[in-house]
Amino acid sequence: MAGNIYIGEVFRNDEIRRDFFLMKIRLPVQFDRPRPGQFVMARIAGLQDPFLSRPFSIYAYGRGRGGCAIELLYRVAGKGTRILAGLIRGSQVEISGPLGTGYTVDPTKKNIVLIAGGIGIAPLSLLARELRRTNSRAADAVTVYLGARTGEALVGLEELKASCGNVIFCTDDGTLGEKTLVTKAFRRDLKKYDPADTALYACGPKPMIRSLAGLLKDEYVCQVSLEERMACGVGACAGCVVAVKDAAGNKAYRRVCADGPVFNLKDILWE
Amino acid sequence: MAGNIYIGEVFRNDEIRRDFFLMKIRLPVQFDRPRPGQFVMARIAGLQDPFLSRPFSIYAYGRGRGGCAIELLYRVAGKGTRILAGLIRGSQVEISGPLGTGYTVDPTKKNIVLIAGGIGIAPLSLLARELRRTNSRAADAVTVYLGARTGEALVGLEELKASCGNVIFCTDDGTLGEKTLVTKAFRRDLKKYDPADTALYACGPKPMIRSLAGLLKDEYVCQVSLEERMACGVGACAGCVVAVKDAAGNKAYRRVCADGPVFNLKDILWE
Amino acid sequence: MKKKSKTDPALSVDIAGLKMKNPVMTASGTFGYGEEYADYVDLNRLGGIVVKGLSLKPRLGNPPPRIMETAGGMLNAVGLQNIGVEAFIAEKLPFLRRYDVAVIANIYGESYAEYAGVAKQLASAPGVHALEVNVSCPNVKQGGLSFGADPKAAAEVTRRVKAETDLPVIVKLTPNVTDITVIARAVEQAGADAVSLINTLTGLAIDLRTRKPHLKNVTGGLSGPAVKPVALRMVWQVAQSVSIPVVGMGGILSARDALEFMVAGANAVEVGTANFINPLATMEIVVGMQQYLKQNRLKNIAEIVGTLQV
Amino acid sequence: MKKKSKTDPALSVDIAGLKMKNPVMTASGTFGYGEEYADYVDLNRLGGIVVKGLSLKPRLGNPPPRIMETAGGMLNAVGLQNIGVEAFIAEKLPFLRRYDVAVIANIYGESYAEYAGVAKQLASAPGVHALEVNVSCPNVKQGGLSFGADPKAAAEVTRRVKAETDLPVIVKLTPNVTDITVIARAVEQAGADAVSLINTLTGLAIDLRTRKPHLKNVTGGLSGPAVKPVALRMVWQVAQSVSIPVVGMGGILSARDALEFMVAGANAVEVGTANFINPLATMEIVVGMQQYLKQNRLKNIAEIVGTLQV
Ligand SMILES: Cc1cc2nc3c(=O)[nH]c(=O)nc-3n(C[C@H](O)[C@H](O)[C@H](O)COP(=O)(O)OP(=O)(O)OC[C@H]3O[C@@H](n4cnc5c(N)ncnc54)[C@H](O)[C@@H]3O)c2cc1C
Ligand SMILES: Cc1cc2nc3c(=O)[nH]c(=O)nc-3n(C[C@H](O)[C@H](O)[C@H](O)COP(=O)(O)OP(=O)(O)OC[C@H]3O[C@@H](n4cnc5c(N)ncnc54)[C@H](O)[C@@H]3O)c2cc1C
Ligand SMILES: Cc1cc2nc3c(=O)[nH]c(=O)nc-3n(C[C@H](O)[C@H](O)[C@H](O)COP(=O)(O)O)c2cc1C
Ligand SMILES: Cc1cc2nc3c(=O)[nH]c(=O)nc-3n(C[C@H](O)[C@H](O)[C@H](O)COP(=O)(O)O)c2cc1C
Ligand code: FES
Ligand code: FES
Repeated sequence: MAGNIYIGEVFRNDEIRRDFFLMKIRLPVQFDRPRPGQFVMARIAGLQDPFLSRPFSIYAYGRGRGGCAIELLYRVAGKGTRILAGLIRGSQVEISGPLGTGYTVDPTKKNIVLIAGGIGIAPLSLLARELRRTNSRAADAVTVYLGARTGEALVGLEELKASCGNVIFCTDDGTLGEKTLVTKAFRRDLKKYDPADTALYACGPKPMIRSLAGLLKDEYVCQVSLEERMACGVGACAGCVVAVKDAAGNKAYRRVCADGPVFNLKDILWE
Repeated sequence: MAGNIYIGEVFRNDEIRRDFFLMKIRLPVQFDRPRPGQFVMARIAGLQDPFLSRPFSIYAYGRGRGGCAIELLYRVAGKGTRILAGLIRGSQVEISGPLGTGYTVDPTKKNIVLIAGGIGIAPLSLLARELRRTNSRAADAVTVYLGARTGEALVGLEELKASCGNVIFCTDDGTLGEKTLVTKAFRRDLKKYDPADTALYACGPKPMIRSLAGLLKDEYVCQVSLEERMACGVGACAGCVVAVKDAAGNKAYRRVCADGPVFNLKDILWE
Repeated sequence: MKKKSKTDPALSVDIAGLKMKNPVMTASGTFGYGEEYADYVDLNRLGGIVVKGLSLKPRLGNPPPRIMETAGGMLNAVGLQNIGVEAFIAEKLPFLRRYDVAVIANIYGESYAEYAGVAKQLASAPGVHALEVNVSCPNVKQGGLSFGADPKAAAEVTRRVKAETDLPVIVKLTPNVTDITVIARAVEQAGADAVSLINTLTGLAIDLRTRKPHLKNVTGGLSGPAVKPVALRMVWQVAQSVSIPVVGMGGILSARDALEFMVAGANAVEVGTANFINPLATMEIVVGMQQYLKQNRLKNIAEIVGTLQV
Repeated sequence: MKKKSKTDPALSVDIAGLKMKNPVMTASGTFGYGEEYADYVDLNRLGGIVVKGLSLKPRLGNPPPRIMETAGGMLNAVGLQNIGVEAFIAEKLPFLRRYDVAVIANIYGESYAEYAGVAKQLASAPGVHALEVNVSCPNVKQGGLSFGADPKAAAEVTRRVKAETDLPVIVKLTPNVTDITVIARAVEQAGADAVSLINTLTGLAIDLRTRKPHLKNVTGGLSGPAVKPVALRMVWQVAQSVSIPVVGMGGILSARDALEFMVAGANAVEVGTANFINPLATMEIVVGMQQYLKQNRLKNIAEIVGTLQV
């Protein structure tokens, strides 16, 4: 079931790195506690240009007396995010959510491995924090692989270090951490992770997800969060689909917003 | 010839009465000194909703070292003006102008009479100030009739009192000044004004202009400033026309933006 | 959940036998099967729900990307992905039956026989109150021009569907034609109980960087406020040329928009793309219509239908 | 003022004999007779200026209001107010001749004879480099359907105009048709040297308060970014169906938009409504095209024409 719609108030909106912003939004207490991997649709009420709402993963969530707050970690990619970036404290933003399915957490697994590319850190960071909040043993057992094009784009690292046992980070150009692709860094360690006792969670650009798919044997279960352009965000328009193998092994299109954004990597069809 | 286009900076934007705003905009020194009755097209750069620029009379003009400034006096009428009203000091606004023909001032006339309805005071106020600036005798000879629906909408009065010899003001509901229509107040005095020695200038809602047309014998010359929806503001689209009698006495459509906004009241065809 | 919500009799309409508590319906393809928006919208307060277009067999739909934002609107090439009429009846109708709302099944076919087949299955399905026939799909036999662009084909589809059902049949017209009134009259003569319009305008968006279309399907259907002037014009034209009821849509965001369509001649309206940008749009439109009636001291919404003064 | 401005040979185009220093023209009806924007735009830097539609005699045009803003665009019903072809030649052409820019006379008629008559007068007018034939006007004899909606009538207009002049003849197509490629092929066969598209989509806007149309003429033509997806689709379709050059327009605001039209198959573009909201639009588009060529190491703008990968 879908979430609901609220008027949020911008509490902070800081450029933490060039073109990367962290926005904290105050919401009424009715806003449901999100599961990691869930997202919101955001828009500026009354503004018709850009026309559609924009989807953002929930990066952090907190609850206090009389209200709650979410944080979005976002990169300025185009018109919509540029307008978001211009909002000052006190501005209103329309938030619909929490939406989508989110990650299914299995704390019984010995190894919990997160693989994040660029802004893909947003949903995984909430996952890491929720693991720590609900079960600190699991959090210590978490290993994160975090990669980005360049050091300037490697956001969320401090947060992760605080919540996870083991953080491995790298950049394509070597300006921060090791100079390698995040999937390569992960592959190097792959044999350490027993398929039966490992839960993998990933989010990042399509090429990263695709190369993960090539890397992982069928025994591994890897939950990936996908991105597609969205219109409704609630499963009503069938605009945001991704091709998957259905239960019978046939090709089907699934809605990223309602059937995802988290999918089993094995199910995704690369065409 | 048309004016040109500049990025202006909002210097003040105050709600001087409920729904009436006074915006002062700083412009580069290249912005031509406007003639009273000229106007600008304003828009917020990059914003496509509302789509078209909006025309506003120039209410005041000043020039200093390194730049100049104009003031717009405007009423919140719809989407465009509501957005203008929300601009804070330092905001940018795209200004094209000064546009249109403006009033032709004949200081040799003994009586100079301005008749303004509501926001129609905007161009006439600049006229009054220019008369004082260029020729203080004429300014003392100026009589202004200023009317509005209600006292709350009677703006610009103090300014006028400062620049004109004689200000008569009234409201439809009697909340400020006399309870009468501005055209009625003017009609009462009409016989005082010898057609040969009187220059009349008017701006206001269509019904006011129309009733002036009914009032004035053909001997009077009355310059009226008209309003029509505009697209280009420079005479290129023929979107903003008004029906007039041309020199040969035939019906023709004239562009309010380029052939006006100031017309000879006698020429206007009421259909 | 089948509770009668407080309704306003002044808003109730009867579109060729389809009785609704108000003239506000959701447009096909923009409101799923109703359940997707049930957290946002009290379905009991809607006039009608037009469900996603149904075909005889489930359809995969087009490959992604399927949507793209444009100035004041969007393009879609969903390609009529749907679960098929059987699954609809078995899996989706029971949910909808729990609500006191008219359910209109939008149907679709690639041949006359498919249209007839879908109509037949729905004819006896409990909880379906009317059919809306989407004739905008390409007529494969006729070289890909849509059924709805050819008065003869549109009339034939109408006849075939009418032959299968006693439900009110609303034929949904495409705007991608030279003269929409010709098509409207053709389907009226073929027995359509009402017409609805407009479906989407065919458009294209290009990604300059890759020099590829933004939609995998190349072209898509344009909807949203950008098309509203075209939709209003066509509704006005059609309302003057047929005597059956007209359902208007195309870019409706607000009660004001909806009322403009009714002034142009629509007896009811559908709200499509607006749901995406404001899930509460339909509710706001119902409330706005009530306010309008009150402010203008009108006894019934029907009083404004077709009152455009030209 | 006839000074050669610094031009970039990589941008120069030749549309069926109409040579221009770049593919950026102003669209008819949106740039007056050139002089209105001369304070904003260096006319020498434009590829071409298409002037306001000319008829045989001066035309009053429609009563106001003539324009209305809509979502992402506007409606106009100027009704082809113009000074007539004679006054154009006597009063407007001398000004335009002072500039090093292609002048395209947009012409218009209510009968075949009027089209031919206007073309004839312009054929020998010094400083006119091409004719653009607006066939979107209602064909009074054919019940008001526009010349451009009927392939036979559009072809006949083309033949009649071609018979009067050796200037390149560009036929400007209306988008209000079921299949624009049929019309495009008809005028190509009738001798058109090029086609341009799209003219405006017919629309309606209603003032709910008064229940009157916002335009006195009731309907008007929709233009601006709202129509861009429809325009791009039609340009792409037409470019594939004819072998004469195509001039694309409809909602172009930026160099990016203009280049998308060229990727879709346009050999040149016209910029219309954009002039109203940004008088510098044409200049920015020319500069943007230059930058694009440089960034993509292209030798000539022609290299991108029709390169859409589908
Ligand atoms: C479930 C989900 C969660 C997301 N979470 C985040 C997040 O936490 N932080 C973040 O910065 N971004 C996130 N995104 C991506 C974000 O939605 C897009 O960057 C944003 O919509 C771009 O809007 P824009 O108007 O700035 O750019 P546009 O001008 O619309 O587009 C700029 C570029 O971004 C691409 N783009 C547009 N929409 C999407 C989309 N929905 N998904 C992917 N690419 C898109 C376009 O194709 C184009 O290349 C998420 C997307 C999805 C679907
Ligand atoms: C030459 C000229 C000078 C003007 N000077 C001033 C001024 O100094 N101060 C001021 O407050 N207003 C002035 N106006 C009117 C002003 O342009 C409109 O109020 C404004 O465009 C409304 O924009 P909006 O988006 O707020 O309203 P919209 O939502 O566009 O419309 C609200 C209402 O205003 C009417 N309207 C829209 N545009 C115009 C227009 N161009 N002229 C008249 N009515 C219009 C509409 O029909 C509607 O009834 C002037 C207009 C012209 C043509
Ligand atoms: C994503 C999407 C899917 C649609 N699917 C259908 C459909 O299955 N059948 C149909 O008849 N119309 C379909 N339409 C068209 C709408 O029902 C409606 O006619 C059109 O969008 C115009 O209305 P709007 O501007 O309010 O959206 C679809 C529209 C959209 C945006
Ligand atoms: C105010 C206005 C007047 C127009 N007049 C004409 C005309 O006289 N002849 C013509 O062929 N097209 C005319 N057009 C259509 C434009 O030339 C162009 O085809 C259309 O506006 C689409 O382009 P755009 O979206 O860039 O404006 C006019 C358009 C506008 C907005
Ligand atoms: S965005 Fe509408 S179904 Fe996913
Ligand atoms: S607004 Fe274009 S001619 Fe006046």
